Parts: sequence; structure tokens; C-alpha cells
Amino acid sequence: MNFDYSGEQQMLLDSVLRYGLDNWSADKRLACLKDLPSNVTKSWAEMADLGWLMLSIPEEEGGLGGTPVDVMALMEGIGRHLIPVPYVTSCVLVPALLSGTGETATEILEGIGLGNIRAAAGFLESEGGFDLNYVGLSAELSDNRWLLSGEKVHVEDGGDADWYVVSARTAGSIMDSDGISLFLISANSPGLKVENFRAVDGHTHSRLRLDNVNATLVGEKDQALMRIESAVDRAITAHVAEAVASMEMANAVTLDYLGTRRQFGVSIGSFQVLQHRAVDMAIAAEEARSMMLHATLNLNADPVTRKRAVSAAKTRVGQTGLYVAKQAVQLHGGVGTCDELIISHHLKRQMMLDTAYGQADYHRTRFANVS
Amino acid sequence: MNFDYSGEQQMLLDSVLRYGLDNWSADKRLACLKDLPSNVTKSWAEMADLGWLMLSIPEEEGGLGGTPVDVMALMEGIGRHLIPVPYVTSCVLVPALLSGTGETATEILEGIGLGNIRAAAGFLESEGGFDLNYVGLSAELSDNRWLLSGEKVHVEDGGDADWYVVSARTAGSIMDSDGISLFLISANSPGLKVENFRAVDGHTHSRLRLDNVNATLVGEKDQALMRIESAVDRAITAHVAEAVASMEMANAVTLDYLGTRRQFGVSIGSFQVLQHRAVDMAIAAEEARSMMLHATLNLNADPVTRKRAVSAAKTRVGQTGLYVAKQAVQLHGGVGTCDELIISHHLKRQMMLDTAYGQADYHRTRFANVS
Amino acid sequence: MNLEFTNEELAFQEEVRSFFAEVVPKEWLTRVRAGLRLEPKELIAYQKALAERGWGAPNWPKEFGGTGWGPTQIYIFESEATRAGAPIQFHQGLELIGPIIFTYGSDEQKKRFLPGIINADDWWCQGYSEPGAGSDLASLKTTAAKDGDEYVLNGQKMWTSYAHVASHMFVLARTSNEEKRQQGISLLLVDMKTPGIQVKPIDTMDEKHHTNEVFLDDVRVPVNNLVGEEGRGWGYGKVLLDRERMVSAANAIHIQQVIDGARAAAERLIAGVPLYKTPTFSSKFAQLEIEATALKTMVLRLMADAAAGVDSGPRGSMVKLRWSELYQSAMGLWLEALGPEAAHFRGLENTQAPSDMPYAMQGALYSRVTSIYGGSSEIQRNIIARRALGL
Amino acid sequence: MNLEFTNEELAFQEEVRSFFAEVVPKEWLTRVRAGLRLEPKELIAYQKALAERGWGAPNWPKEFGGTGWGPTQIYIFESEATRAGAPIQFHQGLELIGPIIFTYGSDEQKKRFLPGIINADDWWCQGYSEPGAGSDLASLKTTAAKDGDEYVLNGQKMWTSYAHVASHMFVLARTSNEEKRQQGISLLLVDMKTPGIQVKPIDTMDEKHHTNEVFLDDVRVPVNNLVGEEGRGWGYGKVLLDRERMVSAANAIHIQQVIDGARAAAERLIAGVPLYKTPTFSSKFAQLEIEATALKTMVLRLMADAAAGVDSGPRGSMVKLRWSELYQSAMGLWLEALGPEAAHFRGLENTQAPSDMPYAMQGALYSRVTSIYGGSSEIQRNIIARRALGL
Repeated sequence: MNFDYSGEQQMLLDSVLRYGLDNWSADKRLACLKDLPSNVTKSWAEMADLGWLMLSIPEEEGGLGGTPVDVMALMEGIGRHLIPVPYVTSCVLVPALLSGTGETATEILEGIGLGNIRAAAGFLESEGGFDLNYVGLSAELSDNRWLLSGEKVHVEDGGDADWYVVSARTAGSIMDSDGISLFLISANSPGLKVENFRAVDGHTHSRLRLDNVNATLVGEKDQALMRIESAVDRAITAHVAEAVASMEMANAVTLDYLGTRRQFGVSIGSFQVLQHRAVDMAIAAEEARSMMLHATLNLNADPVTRKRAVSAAKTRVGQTGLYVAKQAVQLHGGVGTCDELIISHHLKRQMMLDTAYGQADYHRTRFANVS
Repeated sequence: MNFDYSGEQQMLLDSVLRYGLDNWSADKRLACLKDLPSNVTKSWAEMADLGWLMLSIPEEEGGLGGTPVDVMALMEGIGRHLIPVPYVTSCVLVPALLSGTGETATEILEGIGLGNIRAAAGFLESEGGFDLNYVGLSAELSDNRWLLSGEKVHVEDGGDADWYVVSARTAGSIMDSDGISLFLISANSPGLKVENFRAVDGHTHSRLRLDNVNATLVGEKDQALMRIESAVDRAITAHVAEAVASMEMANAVTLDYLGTRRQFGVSIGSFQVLQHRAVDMAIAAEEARSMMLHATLNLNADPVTRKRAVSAAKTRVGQTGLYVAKQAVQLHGGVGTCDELIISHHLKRQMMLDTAYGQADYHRTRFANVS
Repeated sequence: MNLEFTNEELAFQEEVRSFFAEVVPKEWLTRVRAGLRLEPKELIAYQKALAERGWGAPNWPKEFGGTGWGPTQIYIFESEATRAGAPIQFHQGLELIGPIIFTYGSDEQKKRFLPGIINADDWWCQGYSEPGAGSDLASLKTTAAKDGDEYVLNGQKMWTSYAHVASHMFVLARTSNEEKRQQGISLLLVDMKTPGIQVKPIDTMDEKHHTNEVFLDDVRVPVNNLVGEEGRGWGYGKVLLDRERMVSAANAIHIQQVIDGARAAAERLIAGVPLYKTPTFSSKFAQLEIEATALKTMVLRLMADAAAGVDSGPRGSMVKLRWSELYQSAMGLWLEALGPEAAHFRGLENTQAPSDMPYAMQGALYSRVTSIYGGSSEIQRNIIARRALGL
Repeated sequence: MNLEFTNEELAFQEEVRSFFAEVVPKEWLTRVRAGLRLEPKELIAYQKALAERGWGAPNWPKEFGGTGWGPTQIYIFESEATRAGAPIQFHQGLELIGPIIFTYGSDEQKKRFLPGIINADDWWCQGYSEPGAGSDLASLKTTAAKDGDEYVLNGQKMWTSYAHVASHMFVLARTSNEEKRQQGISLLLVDMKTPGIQVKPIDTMDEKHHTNEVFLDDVRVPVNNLVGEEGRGWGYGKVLLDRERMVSAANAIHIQQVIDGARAAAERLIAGVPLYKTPTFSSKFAQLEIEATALKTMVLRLMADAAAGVDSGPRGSMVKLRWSELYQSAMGLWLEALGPEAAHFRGLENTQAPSDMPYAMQGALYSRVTSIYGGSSEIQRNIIARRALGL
């Protein structure tokens, strides 16, 4: 039983923190956001050079074979400085979906690791909420080619992906656990329409409409749900680490503000009500960090244990993350709502992290029903 | 649109307040509790003399024909001084169940109004929770006599009743809305076993086991559910007024304590955290009073409006009442948990009031599902 | 004690209802429900329609062009506005400077400025807050130096809502330095076209331009535009204390619009079932409705107090506090109802999101400021503790 | 970084598990789950069984009769105790005075008193609080005047848990008046059979006799029973600061018992369905389990810090705060699970309620004091703000 990072993990975290501070710190952020796509592209290339993009890709597929704890260390750095790169999608989720499924996948993974390819994954459909087994998008085999038709309403970080991994129905009917398969499609496939949306936190998401799109089957036919759930749990857990680091930064910034901002002739940190609020925010961050460790260290456990751990973490970190970010804004007063201060950016990211892959209540229900 | 008591209602409230202060005030309470049954009997006789017991009984049945607002005024007095009499059961619930159902009922009601008879009502059965339509207790007609068999798990204030009104199944099956009828049974009927329980707030409740108990049908056969629901809504609303007055008293006592109790050389009311807590308690009481008015003034509306108003009030007053009472104990510190201070008695009563006829969450669900 | 309206009041309700049915366009609905202000030109059109009907200033006495309505009528008016999806009237002129002008202003000021507020020819903004002052308004630094027939204003104002569209601004400025910081502050009426005024937008996280910094650089204001007496501007705010409860009340009545917005969003199917029918969402929504019922009844009691000329104590502050909390919760539920697509804030390359998505997110972000502005929740609690609880 | 136990630790877990399977009677379960202390004779029997096995003082060093276990073993021990339905050991002797005696006491005191704590021959109570002192302990008034070989104690103690069953009491008393209120306070060990001690029960709302007032009237205590130096008693409490986190940790591990109690109560059918399967109850229960998971992981981190000899900062206070909140919530859920019969506190005339009903109500009422005693939640937040946040 041990909660310490190894020396290498600590070094990784320190480098990401330094990178974030140098490139995305509060004072540089507004300028970066003005030309967000090119700054993200620049960071992506630099992260590729640093080897970070191949962290969780298995060694046999050109990566570093990093563990969940390695990913957690990296995500702490990303979260603390709110680096708006599609890291979790491209470098955690997609590798977990593709790894070990064969040659095409290996090529894509190598490209991701080197920074040459970005990929995203689409599971969710209209009227399906966050349910991963709600898959109606059809895959038909015709002349030995898979043709996909249907819609994915939300693809996290789909905005600038070169490839999409999507779930499709190859057997059974909508909501069946069996009969779901994974497919790879290129972003410029004929018949694919990509609609992009900017989120409030600088990420770009997509809606996909497919009309007989040529696709490559990935992994076991009909039996992809377990793989998808496991990969999404990894993505969620990485997000959880990002959220925890963002909470801790928001707390640090707020604590600093409480000490320096003066009203009615005294520092506002001398007001007991604000002191106790800061304490509750600190406790919230402690709880969140504990849940992050709990989820991360159970990612390789049996599926029931893993799902309960991940959903518990997603629930509590969603709740405490929003609490901390909202209170951080509140304690800053009017300026807390301004773009100029970093604090509003933490709130926006926390809102989006809570939404990604299911809000707190969705995961509380999943936690209760896993068996 | 007007929220003022009439002159008569104000006088009624003032007399109950005076009566409570003279007989059940905090400094007399512990002595009273030591011989609770005889002190309740004494108060009951005095309340009969004051005409309070006949307040909500219709004039044509020997009562004063009081309105819901009249009852509310009286209950404010009872709640403020936590007078542990079975008023709501005997003088609000039972009259609403019996009135207009004929001769036997009129006799009972006259006896209640004069203080000669106490009556209680039993609806709830094992595995039925708080659902009033969950009725399995059977009523069989044999030689023109109704014979009842079965169980009622909780009869509010049943401890010293002379008569019980119980719901029984005369048609259909358990949980059907139709097929429920009301019956009157005497407490000393052969075949009736009464088990009594003391509650933490000084009230005494019962469990009834019936084995071919001779009973008198009251009101329309098979169609009693609407009457029961309406009567229980009146009882709940009276309890709500009691709870609100208790909250306001708990707040007043706590505010006084904050002003007088000194720690670390200052009055504890000077700590901002405790000030804000007191504000939240005051807001809770304002919300509760608003809900009390909302429910009371909608008691005679159509059933859907009435049910939504009553369940909304029951929910919010349950929540705010527990919040206020718990915080009142918390702000008093250790002494708040002692019998000696009145504040713990307010908490115990709030807990029981929240439980009676369904806790907050039960009524929130009812509110959502009424149509 | 009763909740019923008289026959007269019921007739009035009918009248108001048919008026709103006519003047409120459907395309306002989503933004109004999300608690977002409409565009200035829409608000102006709405105010002009009200003014034409004689209802431009529901809370003002008749002699100044108001309706002279009592609290019950105002309650009916706001309830019907809520029901019809009408916005809250822009309040800087109507509720903030208007009443000060008709209470303390000169006859000339009344004649010049009051009609423009009612018929929306003028748009007022409030120059009170300053950088660093926040809740501690008495520490303001903007100066107004008398120079002949004019005051010369210098300083910087902050959080000046809608300064970028306003034609006029009312400004608190220091005309002398006294020991007590609240003294020596004067209230001036300023034409926004006066040279020396520079308006700079403040970018807020909701990405809606609604507030500004205003730089005052040798801005010359005729002494005739001084309201009341020099150095007593601070005290004139007190007339607002009593009116604030009506602003809070109007906001609180309109909370139903946000709740309706969340409810409409929850018609979305989740795994084939409308979200509002799922037990966990349904119970959260019921909780919101129940708390809104309490708030609405608190407002009714406030109105009844006002009708009876009774002081309603801290209930105005309580209503403001609870309103902002419920607004924030309702927007949270709305976002939840949007599901995964809540993340779709702005469509790129001509892509459109369903109309309530961007507005719901904007409304949710905007809602955070409601527990900060107009006296933060913390300040409100300080006030209630002191004034009502004597702590 | 990992959560796994070593093979040695797994073997230890097996050993502890079979021990508890033997010594814990089933009839304790409901009371333990409701967070209620067992009867003194039951606690004594339990402590004697532990002592016999060599596990009487899990947190003490070996040299004083403790187990010498490290944090992981202690964690395993408490987790298995929790699982088996074992109570928390009575802590006044084990965690409060014992460590002070083995740190500051004389050899004679160690020899005389430590074994009695471990084998439950002695029962200690704590004479610290006084009427009116509450959280402000330094204002205590009880005096100890030296008279030859004895101190003569006079004063009144309050909230003295289990004084009515205790054989000994450790008392803070003033041996001199200094300017700084914390100075001049001494710590004395008192035999409860000494003449002049009167114990009077404090009636609490849970109707369980667990605390008392203790009147000290010319109580003569041998000077040999002074711990450490005269006038330095206040400072000896500091040894507890570090140990407090272990007490909080043990409580927090045992929270699972209360949660299991609520869960078992929710097996009751409501309209034919087990309550725990209804969506609203299920989501509240899940919330509780999730927060308990966070608490448990906070405890693991605390244990890991302790193992590494690292200061865990304010995490002990945080654990205490969150534990009391979760305990209170769990008891609330338990009561809700009881439904209408939650009101059946005591059967009259030989009537029996299902065994968990009275205990659940008693536990719910008792739970209120856990956010008050041992530094109220408000005091804990003050401490965290000052020590950890520097505010």
C-alpha cells in the first residue's frame, strides 16, 4: 500500500507542469486562446517531441507502455494549467480501443504516438444519453466491405481528428450489449459529414453523419462493448486526474486572492465565512484526490470493481469539481466571472469534464447498478 | 390576497400560546414529562373546556366548524411550546374522516369535541410504507355484521384512543384504489390486540392486530380512499403548522443563546460563521412558513392542486425543519444534546413530524406523480 | 386570510394576458428562459410596446407616468409576463435612477428625463462600482471638481452594465473629501455623448457583452445635472432599499421561466424515455419546483406587506438569495438535460446546434454572477444577520 | 503506487479475520452498526479477549504491552473488526491517557497503570471539560492545591463520559494562576473511589446514559499521581495530536458498519419492493457509499503518511469532519428505511419493536453529538483554516 509516485513518474509530472507554466499559464492564456488552433497544433508537436503522446501506447505498438499511474501523473500537469489539447481522446481513449487489434490499428497508433495522426472516438447517439450500449448506427457487409450508416451525436475532441473509431451495430437491436462492433473510418471518407462545435473550454467536438461510409472492422465482431467500456473508463479516469489538478490550482489561486484582496480595510481572508468556505474547498479537493487514486489504482481490476471505482470517482469528482470551481468564482466576486482571470477557465473546464462521458448523477446510477 | 389572521384567529393563537407558556414551557417541561400521561390528560380536559377540541368539527355535528386557517392558528401555539397532545389525530384527522357519515360518527364527534372520547386512525400496513392505498386488512360481511381481520403497523397517537378508524379492503386487491372502506372499532372490541409504543417526542403510537373484530362501516363502501387522502392531507397540514412554529421557537432560543453564551472572551454570536448559519436557519423558517400558508390555503382546492400543495409543503417543511433543529442543537454545542434544554425536544419532534405520513422524499415523489 | 383574486383583479389578469399574447415574439423564448437579456433593440421594442399601452412603468406613481398599480396588480402583471415568456424590463432606468429623480430631482430633471425612461428613448447605465471597490462602494475614487457651471469628472467606473448601448449614465463621484467616507459623494446625470467618456467592454465567461469599464477623463457635466444636494449622493440610494424588494420580487416571479426551460429540455429522450420521467431527474426537478413554490409564496407575502404598507424586514434579501440559488440550480438541471451535447456551444462552419444548447450554456455561465452582483450572497447574509437578527 | 497487500499482510488479514469470527457475538451487531457503544461489561469482555490474544493495544509500542503494528496492519485490523461487526475499543484509556502515561509518566505510573488499560482491569474517564468551558478548555476552573503529599481537588467536571463505570479519571486542574491561561494547569490521575467524588448523570436526548457531571469536593490525590511536571499538563495534550488521526481513522473505517446497517434496514419491502431497489433510495445510498469510499481512501493515505513518518497535515481533522457527517447521513437513511415504524421507540406493556428500530433512533439522536465533541465541526474548520491554509 503506497501512494507515492516513482521517481520517473514525478519527473514526468514535473516536466508537464513546467511545460504548462511556460506555455499555458494564466498570464499567457488569453493570447493563446486568440489563436487556439495553431497553439494547440504547436503544443501537440512539442508534446510529440517530448514523447508524451506515446505514453500509454503498448511498447509492441510503438509506445512506452505507460501505466494508469503514469497517465495520471501527466494529466495532473495538463489539468493544473488547463492545457486544451485533445490528449485524453487521442492518447488514452483511442489507444485503449485499438491496441492489440491488428495491423491497421498498429499503424494508427504509431502515427498517434509520433504526433502525425490525431484520432477520436464516437459512441453516443440521439436519444441514447450517455449509454454506450445504445448503438443504432448500422454496419452492413457488402462485397467484403463494411458500410456504415447512421449518426453519432457527440464525438469528444472530434474537431480535428484524422481518424474516427466508432461503434456500430452488427447484430441484435438497439440497447443490446451483444452485437456491437468497432470500426475505423478516415475523416475524409466519402459519405461522412462532420459537423464541428466549439466548447466553452477550447475543445472542439463533432457530430458525425454517416451514409454508407467505408470502414475497417477493429477487434472482435459483435463483442466490442467490453473493450469500449474499459477504454472509456480509462478516459474518464484521466479526466478525473485533470479535474483534480484543476481544482487544486483553483484552490491555490483563490487562497492567494483571499490573502491579497482587501475590502473594508482588511484582507478578505480574515472573514471567517470565507475561511470556512476555503476549508470546504480544500476538503473537496482532498476527497477528489482520494477518488482519483481509488479509480486509477483499480483500472486494472476485474470489470465490476473497475466500473464501481471509476463511476464513484466520476460522481464525486464531478460534484466536488463543480463545487470548488463555482466557489472559487464566487469568492473572487465580479472579477471571477471575467475571461481575464484564470478562475473562470477552471469553472468552464470543470463543467465540461463533468459532462464528458456522463454527469455525476449518471455515474451514481451506474455505480448503484453495476453487478 | 391576504395573509393576516382575523381578529378571532389571532385571539385563538394568543390563547394557545399563553396556555402553552403556562403549562408546557421549557422550564416546566421536564417535570411534566416525568408524569406524561396524567399531564396530557389534564391538558386535554382543559383544552376541552376552552372549546379547542371541537374547533374543526362541523357545527351540525356539535363543533365550531373551524376552517383550515383556524386550525393553523391553533397548531402554531401547540408547535411553539411542543404540547404533546394527540390533537391532530383526534381533532383534525378523525373529524375529517367521520364528518357527514351518519349517526354513529356524529356521536363520536360530539364526544371528541367535549373531550370525552379520544380517537385515532390506522391506515398503514406492513410492506406498504406510507401508501394509503396499500390495504390488505380484510372486512367480511357475516350475518349483517362486518368482521375485520389483519394488521395496522402504525396508528399515529393510537396509544390512548377509545376508538379507532381503520381502512379495510372490501373489494379488489391490495394496492387497488377502489375497494377500500372505513370502519369504526372500539378499543376494547374482542379480537383486537393493541400494542403501544412510546415515541421520543412524548407521543404514543400503536400497532393493531385484528382477528374477526366487529366493526361499523363509515361512509361510502369501497370508495373511502378519496376521503382518507383528504383527511390525511388535513392532518399533514396541521403538522406542518406545528413544525413551523417549532422551527421559529428553536430559532428564537438559538438566537438568544448566540447572544448570551460567551467563549474565548466574546459572545459566540459575534462569529461570522455562526451569524450566517443563523441567517440560513431564518431563511429556512421563512420558506417553511410560506409553504405552510400555501398548503393551508389550498386545502379546499381541487384534489390535484391540494395534493401537490400539501406534498410540497410536507417535503420542504420536513427538510427545513430537520435542518433548523439539527443546526440549533449544533450551535448550542454539548448542552444542545441534553434533555435539560428545550432545543433537543424540538429536534425530536421535528424528526417525528417528518416521519408522520411520509418523510420528505416520499412526498417529493408524490408531488412529482400527482396528476 | 386567502389567496383568491377579486373579480376586478381577475378581469385585469385577462387584460394583461391578452396584451402579452400579442406583443411577445416566440423567438425570445429560449433566451428569456435561460435568464439571458435580449438584444437592446428587442428590449427597446418591448419597452415601447408597454409604454404605448400605458404600462411602461408598472412600479411608478401615476403622476410621473407610472401605472400607479398596487402590489397585487404588479404581481399579476409579472406573473402574466412570466407565463407569456416576456423578459424582465431593463431596470437601470426604471428601478434605479427613475425613482431617485422623481424623489430628489429638480422639476426640470423630472420633465427632461422621466418620459425618456418610460418610452425607452433614453437608456441609462449605472456608474457606481469602481475597480477594487466591489462591495465596499464607499471607497470610490472618481472625482467631480466644480468649475463654474460645470463639474469635471475624472476617474474609472467598473461593471457598468450596458454602458455600450446607454445614452445616459448616473454617476456617483466624490465632490469633497470628508472624514466619513460616505460623505462628500454626489450623484450626477451624464450624457454618454459628452467628450472624455471611453467605454471598454469587459469580457466575461458567458461570452455575452453586457458589462464594461468606463473611463472618465475631464468629462464636463452641467451643474444642473446634479441630483439633489452636493455631497449627499450616498444617502439617495436609500430610496432604493424599499424598491429593491420589488426588483427581487419580479426576478423571483420570473424564475418559473427558467424552470420551464429546464423542463422543456428534459423532454429529450434518454434510452427511449423522456428524461423528466426518469426517477432521479424527476425528483431533482420536483425539488426545484417545490423550492420555487416557497419562493413564490415568499414573494406573495412581500407583496401583501407592501400593499399593507408594512416593512417586510429582510424578506427582500432572502428572496434575492434564494432566487439566485434556484436560478443556478435550474440552469444546472437544464445542462444535465442536454446530455452529451451540452458541450456544443458554438457550431463551426455553419453548423447549428439545437437552439437551446448554446443559450443554456450561456445562461448557466451567466447565472454565476447573480449571487455576486447587487450585494453578493455573503453580503446579503451579513445584512440579514445585522438588520433582522441583531447579530 | 499501489493498493495491494503483501503476502505477509494477506496472511495477517486471515489471522485477524478468524479471530474476530470467534469473539464477536451476533447480538452486538445492531448496536454496533447504529454507532452505539456496547454495555460496559460487553466492552470489557471484548477488550479482555483482545488482550488475551496480545492485541489489546493495537496502536501502542511493544515495550508498553502494545502490538507494535505499523499503519498497514492497524488498517487491516480495523477493517476486519468492521467487517466482523466488532465495536471500536473504548478509547479513553487506550488512546487518551495511556500514551500520555507512557510518554510523560513515571516508571511507577507506567507499571501501575498501563497493564490495567490493556487488560481492562481499569476503566478510565477524562476529566477535562467544565461547565461553560466547552471548546474553550483553557478557561478551566478546577483547582488542585498542594497539601503535603497530596493535591486537594475542588471543582466540577462536565461531559465526563462513562464516569459512572470508570475506576479512574485523569483530570486537568489548575495548580497555579498564571497570566497565560494555558499555564499553571496540571494533569492528575485519580482513583474514582477517593472520597469527595460525586458522579451525576447527564440526561441526553438519545436516552442512553453515557456522560456525566463529576463534582470534586476536597478530593485528595497523592502527589505521586501527578503526571510529568506540575503546571505543564496543558502541553501533554500535544502528544495526542498525532494520535488523534489514528482515532479518527479507526472511526472512519468503522463507518462501513453504519452503512451496512442502513442497507440491511432497506431490505424492508415498500409496496412489495425492497426499499434499496427504489431509484430515489438507491441513489441516496449510492451517494453515501461513494462518499464513504472517498473517506476510506483518505484514511488509507493517512495511514500511508503515518507509515512513512510524514505529517499528514489537516487530514485528521478532515477525516473527523467527514466521518461525523457521513455517520449522521447514514443514520438518517436508516430511519427513512424504517418507514412509519421509525416512531416506535420503546414498546410499552411488553411490546417489542423489531430490534433495529429503537437502536436506529437512538443512534440517529446520538449521532448529533459527533459533530460537537472532540472539537466541533466549526472548531475543526477554524483549525484547518489556520494550520493548513494559513488564513
